[in-house]
Amino acid sequence: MMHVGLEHYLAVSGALFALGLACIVLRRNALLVFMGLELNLNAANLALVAFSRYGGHAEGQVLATFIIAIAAAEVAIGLAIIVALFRRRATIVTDLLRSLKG
Amino acid sequence: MHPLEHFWPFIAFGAMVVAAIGFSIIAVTFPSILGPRKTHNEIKDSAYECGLPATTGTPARFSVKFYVVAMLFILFDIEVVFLIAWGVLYRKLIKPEGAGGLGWAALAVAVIFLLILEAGHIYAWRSGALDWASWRSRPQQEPRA
Amino acid sequence: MKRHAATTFDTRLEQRDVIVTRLDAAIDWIRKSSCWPQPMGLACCAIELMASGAARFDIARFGAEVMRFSPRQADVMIVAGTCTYKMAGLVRRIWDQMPTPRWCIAMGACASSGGMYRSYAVLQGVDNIIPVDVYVSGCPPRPEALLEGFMTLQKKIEASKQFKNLWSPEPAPVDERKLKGPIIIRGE
Amino acid sequence: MNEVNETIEKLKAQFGADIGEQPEFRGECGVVVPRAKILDVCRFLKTGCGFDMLTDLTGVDNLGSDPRFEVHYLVYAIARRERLRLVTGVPENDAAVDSVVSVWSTADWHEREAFDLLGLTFRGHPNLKRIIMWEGYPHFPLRKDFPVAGLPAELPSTAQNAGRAESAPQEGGPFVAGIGAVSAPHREPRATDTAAERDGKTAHPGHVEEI
Amino acid sequence: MSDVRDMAWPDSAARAQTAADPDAERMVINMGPQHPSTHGVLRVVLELDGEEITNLWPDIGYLHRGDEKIAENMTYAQFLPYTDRLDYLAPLANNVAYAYAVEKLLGVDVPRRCQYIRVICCELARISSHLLGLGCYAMDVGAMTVFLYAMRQRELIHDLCETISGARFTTAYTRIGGLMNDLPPEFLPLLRTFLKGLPATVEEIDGLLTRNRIFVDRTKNIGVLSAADAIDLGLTGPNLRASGVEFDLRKAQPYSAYGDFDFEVPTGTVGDCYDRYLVRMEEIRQSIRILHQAADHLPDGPWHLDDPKIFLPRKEKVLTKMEELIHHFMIVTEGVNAPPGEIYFSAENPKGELGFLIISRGGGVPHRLKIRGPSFVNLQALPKLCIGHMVADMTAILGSLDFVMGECDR
Amino acid sequence: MHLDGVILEWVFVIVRILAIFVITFMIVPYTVMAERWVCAWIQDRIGPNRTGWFGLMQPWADALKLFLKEDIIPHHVRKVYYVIAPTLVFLPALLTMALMPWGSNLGPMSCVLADIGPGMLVVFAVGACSVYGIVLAGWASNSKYPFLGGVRSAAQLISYEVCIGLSLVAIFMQTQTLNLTQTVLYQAANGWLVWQQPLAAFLFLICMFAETNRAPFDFPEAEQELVSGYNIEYSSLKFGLFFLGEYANLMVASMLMVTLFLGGWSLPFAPLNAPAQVWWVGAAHVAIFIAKTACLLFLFIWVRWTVPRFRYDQLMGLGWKVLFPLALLNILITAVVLGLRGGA
Amino acid sequence: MKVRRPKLTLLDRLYLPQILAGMWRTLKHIPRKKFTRQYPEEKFKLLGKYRGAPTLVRNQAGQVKCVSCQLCEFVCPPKAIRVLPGRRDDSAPAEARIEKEPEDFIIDMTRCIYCGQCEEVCPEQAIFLKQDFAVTGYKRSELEFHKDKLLELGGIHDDPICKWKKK
Amino acid sequence: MTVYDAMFWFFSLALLLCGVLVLISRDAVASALFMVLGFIFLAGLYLLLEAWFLALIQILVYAGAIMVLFLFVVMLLDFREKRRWWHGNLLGWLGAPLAVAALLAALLPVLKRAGALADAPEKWFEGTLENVMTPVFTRYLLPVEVTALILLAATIGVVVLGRKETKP
Ligand code: SF4
Ligand code: SF4
Ligand code: SF4
Repeated sequence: MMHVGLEHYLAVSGALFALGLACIVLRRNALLVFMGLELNLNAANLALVAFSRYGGHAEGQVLATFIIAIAAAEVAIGLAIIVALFRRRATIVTDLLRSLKG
Repeated sequence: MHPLEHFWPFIAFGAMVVAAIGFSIIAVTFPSILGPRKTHNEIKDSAYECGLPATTGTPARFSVKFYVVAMLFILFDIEVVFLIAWGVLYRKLIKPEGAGGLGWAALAVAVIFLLILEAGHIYAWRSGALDWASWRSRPQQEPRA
Repeated sequence: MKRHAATTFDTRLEQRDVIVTRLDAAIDWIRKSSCWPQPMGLACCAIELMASGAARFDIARFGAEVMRFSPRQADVMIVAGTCTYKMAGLVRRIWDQMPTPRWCIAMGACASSGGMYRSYAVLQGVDNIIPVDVYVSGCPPRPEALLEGFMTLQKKIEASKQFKNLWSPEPAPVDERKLKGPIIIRGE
Repeated sequence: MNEVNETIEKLKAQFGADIGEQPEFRGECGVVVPRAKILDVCRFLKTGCGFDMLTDLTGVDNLGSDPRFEVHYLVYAIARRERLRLVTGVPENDAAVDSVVSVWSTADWHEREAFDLLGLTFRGHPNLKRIIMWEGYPHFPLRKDFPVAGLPAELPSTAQNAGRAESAPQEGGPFVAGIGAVSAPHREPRATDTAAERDGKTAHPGHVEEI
Repeated sequence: MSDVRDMAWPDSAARAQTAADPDAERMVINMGPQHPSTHGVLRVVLELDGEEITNLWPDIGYLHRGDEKIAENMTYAQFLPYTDRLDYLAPLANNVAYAYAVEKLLGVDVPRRCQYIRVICCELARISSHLLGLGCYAMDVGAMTVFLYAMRQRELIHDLCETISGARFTTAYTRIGGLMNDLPPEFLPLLRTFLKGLPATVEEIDGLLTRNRIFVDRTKNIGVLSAADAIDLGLTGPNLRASGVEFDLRKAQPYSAYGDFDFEVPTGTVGDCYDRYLVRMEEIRQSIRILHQAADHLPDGPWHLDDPKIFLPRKEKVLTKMEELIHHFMIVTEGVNAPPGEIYFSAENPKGELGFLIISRGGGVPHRLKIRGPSFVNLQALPKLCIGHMVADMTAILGSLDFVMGECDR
Repeated sequence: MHLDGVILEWVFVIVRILAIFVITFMIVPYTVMAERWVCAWIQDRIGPNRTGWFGLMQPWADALKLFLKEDIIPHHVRKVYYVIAPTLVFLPALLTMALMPWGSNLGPMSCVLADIGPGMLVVFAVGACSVYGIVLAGWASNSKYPFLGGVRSAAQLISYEVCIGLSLVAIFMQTQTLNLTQTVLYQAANGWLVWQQPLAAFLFLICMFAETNRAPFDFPEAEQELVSGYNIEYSSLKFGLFFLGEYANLMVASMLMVTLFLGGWSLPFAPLNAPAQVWWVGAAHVAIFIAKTACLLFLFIWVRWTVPRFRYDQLMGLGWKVLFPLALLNILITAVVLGLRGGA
Repeated sequence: MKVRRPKLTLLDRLYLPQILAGMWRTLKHIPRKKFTRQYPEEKFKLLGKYRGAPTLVRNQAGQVKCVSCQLCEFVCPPKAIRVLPGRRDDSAPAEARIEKEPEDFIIDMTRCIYCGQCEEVCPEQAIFLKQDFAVTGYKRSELEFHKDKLLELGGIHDDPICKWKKK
Repeated sequence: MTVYDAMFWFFSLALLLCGVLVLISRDAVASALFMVLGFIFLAGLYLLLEAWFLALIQILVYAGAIMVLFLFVVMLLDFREKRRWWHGNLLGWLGAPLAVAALLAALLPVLKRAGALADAPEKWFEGTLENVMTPVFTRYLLPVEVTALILLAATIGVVVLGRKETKP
């Protein structure tokens, strides 16, 4: 069996990304959609870190650091919106939000 | 190729995690083995609310302030992470430029960073997001005696 | 201080397996040494209950100062005060929410029998709704009397066969011969 | 007690012959007010005479006389240290008085208590419910025809497993109460710990021993 | 399981409002009757918005023992032990108030020594009650140790009670027309030692709380009650005085020997929890003053009425003389022979005005005996004080109101 | 690494894990007892003295009692979460112990189980996860008092976490490391950090009071308000775990304080100031560490029985409006001073 | 008199000085002599004329003093006393003859409130509240004291006025 | 298989399992908790990549902060879906495989080329705090300040959104 290398990490990252995507597409609960988004971000991070490590440069991890920071901001705002919406509409089912839109 | 020494502390830590989880499992399951058989009745299974049946079934929602504080926490947590990293590196960064540092620019980075975030903090403070009390509990002017 | 006691100890212990006896003793010791009260303070007696927790009497010496207001964590319910009908349901409810093994001390006349309140509003003794293990007479009983009641309860726990009963939610059977009341302490 | 008399004079001037007077007893004066006027009198006392505090309000059951009930108001003027009692009769068939909560808010619980224990109604009370006994208690305990021992009643539904309210055993000496059974286990069933004890003689437990 | 709120206080209107409010982040929570901060069996139903109290319904009656009904069925003397259990933090003071009420009904005055002793009783009771009140109050805001220090001094008061009456707590010390017995000789020295030690404890409590910012923040401007509101709600005692109304029955209608003593009535300015605390602390100090004076000027002479129709004759006489024996029997079985009439007597108890409204139709048994418990009235202020505050403030407010369910529910 | 080297390491790991369990389970029960005794002494009482010799067996009786108690799992709770919550309260404390340099070294064995490079980050990370236990307990109990208690506590914990991080930045600036062992060595060489960073030490101490839910910040269980907070519905050993976790957290907090500010296992006297060369110095280091921890535990207990409790909003205000700016200020001052000194 | 509302000084407002002062206060208690009276081990004196459990006494001649006049039964607020009147047998020596003696005398100790009224009203000084401050039992029936138990607890009372002697 | 490889497989499989469980749990709280667990395993992968700093930050920020907030919201909004999530979600069921397939298609070439990178051990990068953050504070100053600005914006947004609205 071959030793674990960059491609393994990328594969895991890809699979994680796919799961996140599925979560976004399949789940109706806005919170779950959000979590799917987080999974995606983390998949990206994993790829970045792996690249950085095997590529021998710092940039990947630097970028990952920034991504984590921005993700935090995004989560805070996103959840704030969800809470605000919930307080207004008492539902966080995305379908309903969609229906509000159109 | 992947020297184990690097990971050694983490492996030890992992061992501790395993041990601790093992202990927890024992602690959680033992009383059900050792203690008296569980009995159930409607009252025993109901929530304790000072001796009366619960006034409403599930806990209701509560003040949005708790969310706000949690959200603010996330944001400031990031700040803390950056600051910790900066703090650890500070003495290297502050070295004059010749010696591989940035000189006072190292401080300026953090000061600007902090100023921006402090603006947010002050904004939250001013707009009352950090206040729990309503107007009545806030200290009022003491009446002149 | 003189102790009148009706207890004649039957020295011929029941012919039981020594190990079981030992285990019984160990479990009895554990349970009697760590009796966390659920202070069911209903009226005046509650003040003496507080007093017995305070400096002069210090129920902490018995390890019983851990007053748990949550019934889930308590071992012995000390009913201190007048239990009215309006309150009866609550007392019973809290009793029901206590985990076994559990005990109950009726502190004072009101809790034991209704005391001086033979009236329309007062339950005539909490033993109408929950099984009482120890009655402490008095109105209110002195904190010393409560401590004595506590020791009386410890005697009862000691006299119970806890080991065989370990898994049973029922109260452990008690060696009745060891439990002869009343215990009367005369002061000077 | 001049001041009190002054107040009574004032009242009489305001309300005329409706105001009756109780004989002075131990330096206390009482004014008898007709039921219909009580709210006006109270308003007048508060605004016109400075009786700013309602110390107490209570009902009395004079079973056998007519009107059966009385409501007593104790009002107090803090500044003048002056106390006055108002009494108003309430007949049994229409046991209702005007509520004075609008005059003194302290009357709230007092009136509820009178309602609870005596069954008097107070018209215009914001929240006339039982306060002492539980909601759904069928009797009015302070009425004279209600025995101290109480009558059986259902407990509040919060008390699912505490049985019902029963009459308390009444025991008395030879001068007051009737004959009880010989020993407590017979008088008070709970005092019996086992059925055997109840049937047979009560055990004579415990002998004294020095230890 | 049925909806409890049927039994609970939130009435249907309030419930409907809560339910209908779409923005409701409210929850209804039940505090008590078995709760560490409701001092006995008060039950409070709270409606919370987050941590803030938006509505509140006190529910009392969990300690209703039927005292008034019982009183109608026994002689005046027999009822005396029941008064112990009204304000069970200050049994001595209740005994005194009740005895004076019956004496007023009978139209008799007790001798001066008896009056002085009763003053001593009242003030001891006041100190003991305030100590416990302050202790519980401190405990409610989290300072456990203060409570224990207060209890320690209370123990000494219990010792004093035990010396005079033979019981720590439920003293039943007064009798109609006198006392249970004269002060025993060892009492005054004991009292003096106690009075010497007490200021240190008061100072200790003071030092732990008064200027401690945590405590001050918890109490200052919390539960403010204006003087007008306090009067309107019928508050009495320290709670009324904290709102700035100088009303103290010991001054307003000096019963017992209170006219003879030099003391001051402390009043507050704001009417918040802090003022209530300060007023109680000051009252303890004033009581110490009164006790000193009473101990120094305790008159000699008889300590009970010498009326064989009111006060039980001396035992020796009962044992030897026929006439006394008959009086004895008469007093015990028929009670004092009260004239028909109606009186109201109130005394300044630690918690406020404890009043007895006695309606007599003659004979030894009251026709109606209404007890005006100060706590019953004081508790009415609860919604007014609490709404708009936080849950934690409620415990502070409850502590500062210092109520006793015994006299609230009777 | 040679194979026998690996085996030796594993032996050390196991020995140290056992040591950690022993230390925890000796210190924690007696911390509980110390609490009960000290509180009794402060209150002129005696405290438990009837169980065993001077009451020394009391904690064991209590613990065993909890073992033998009926384990109620009421029907209304969310069962899985209800069961795991107590362990989540206890786990973080135990895990933090793994990072604690509770001695220099005993012979060839270093006293840190996991001497992770950025150890403080692990402490932060593990500490951050301790919120879960309380939140879950409150929520899983599905009843109001626990719920309120849990939420309050969670908000309190996370608020003060920010302050903890900020207050420690200043000392990281000084020591230039996140490693706990290095921090201790730095202090051994340069003097205790509490003298160099008094403000940071003070802020950290306050935060520790808040993080461990000790008076004056004991909201989650503020008995007077919430009966006993998030653990109301818990009985038996599950409650015991909360209890244990609470005191284990207390112990860990004290140990952190000792490590970060009070020189860890070192004492500023010649043989004790450097990592041990001989076994008895190593033992002395362990003893010194535990003694320092005990002193801090006493402080925690002592404060609890003296001061009143804050109100919830005051507590949050204190964290966000007082400690937060103070910590920032401290960082700036430190930065300027260090900058003037010209960095390293 | 208005109570003084102390204004917090700047130092007070900093929390710490007051907390430290408080801590000093509490610290001083630690070495102090403890106030606790260790109950079962440590002896203590009941003060005053302590009102413990009511008991029946005999006179010097060993006779039950109670004449079952039932005054105590009447007065007892919780109605804890039950007297069953009975006649004394005539075999007693003439100078010690008292007409009546209760056949049984029951005090329900779970009811008794130790108020002392029975002692106060007894015209024969036959019932006394002794110093029994703690009465506990496992059953309610155990706490129902009958005549012999009460007499046993009461013992002999030296009566200065020997009423019975005069007869 | 070396220990390293074993660890990798353990962590990555556990991570993916957690991901799947996040996706399929009916209970949002369970989803959130599995997410936390997943992040912990992800941190394990970071450790294997010798990204020490990032691993800890991952736990600190994601597990310690972000997921706490998620949990808060999930618990406290306490809403229940009326339908199971897999019912009547046609669009999702059609879209998901497509999306995943597209993703994999895009990823495949990268994966193929990745093997080339893997054989340069001397160039491996160790993600210590110093290695990662020094560039941040020297080369990437602007992004740092921009991050601060974003955080500021988020703060303001949170405060505004969290404000108690007056009754509509
Ligand atoms: S027994 Fe006496 S002291 Fe105790 S509650 Fe009843 S009346 Fe009060
Ligand atoms: S004890 Fe005294 S009062 Fe009672 S019946 Fe006997 S003689 Fe009469
Ligand atoms: S002491 Fe009081 S209660 Fe007890 S028997 Fe005598 S009169 Fe009755």
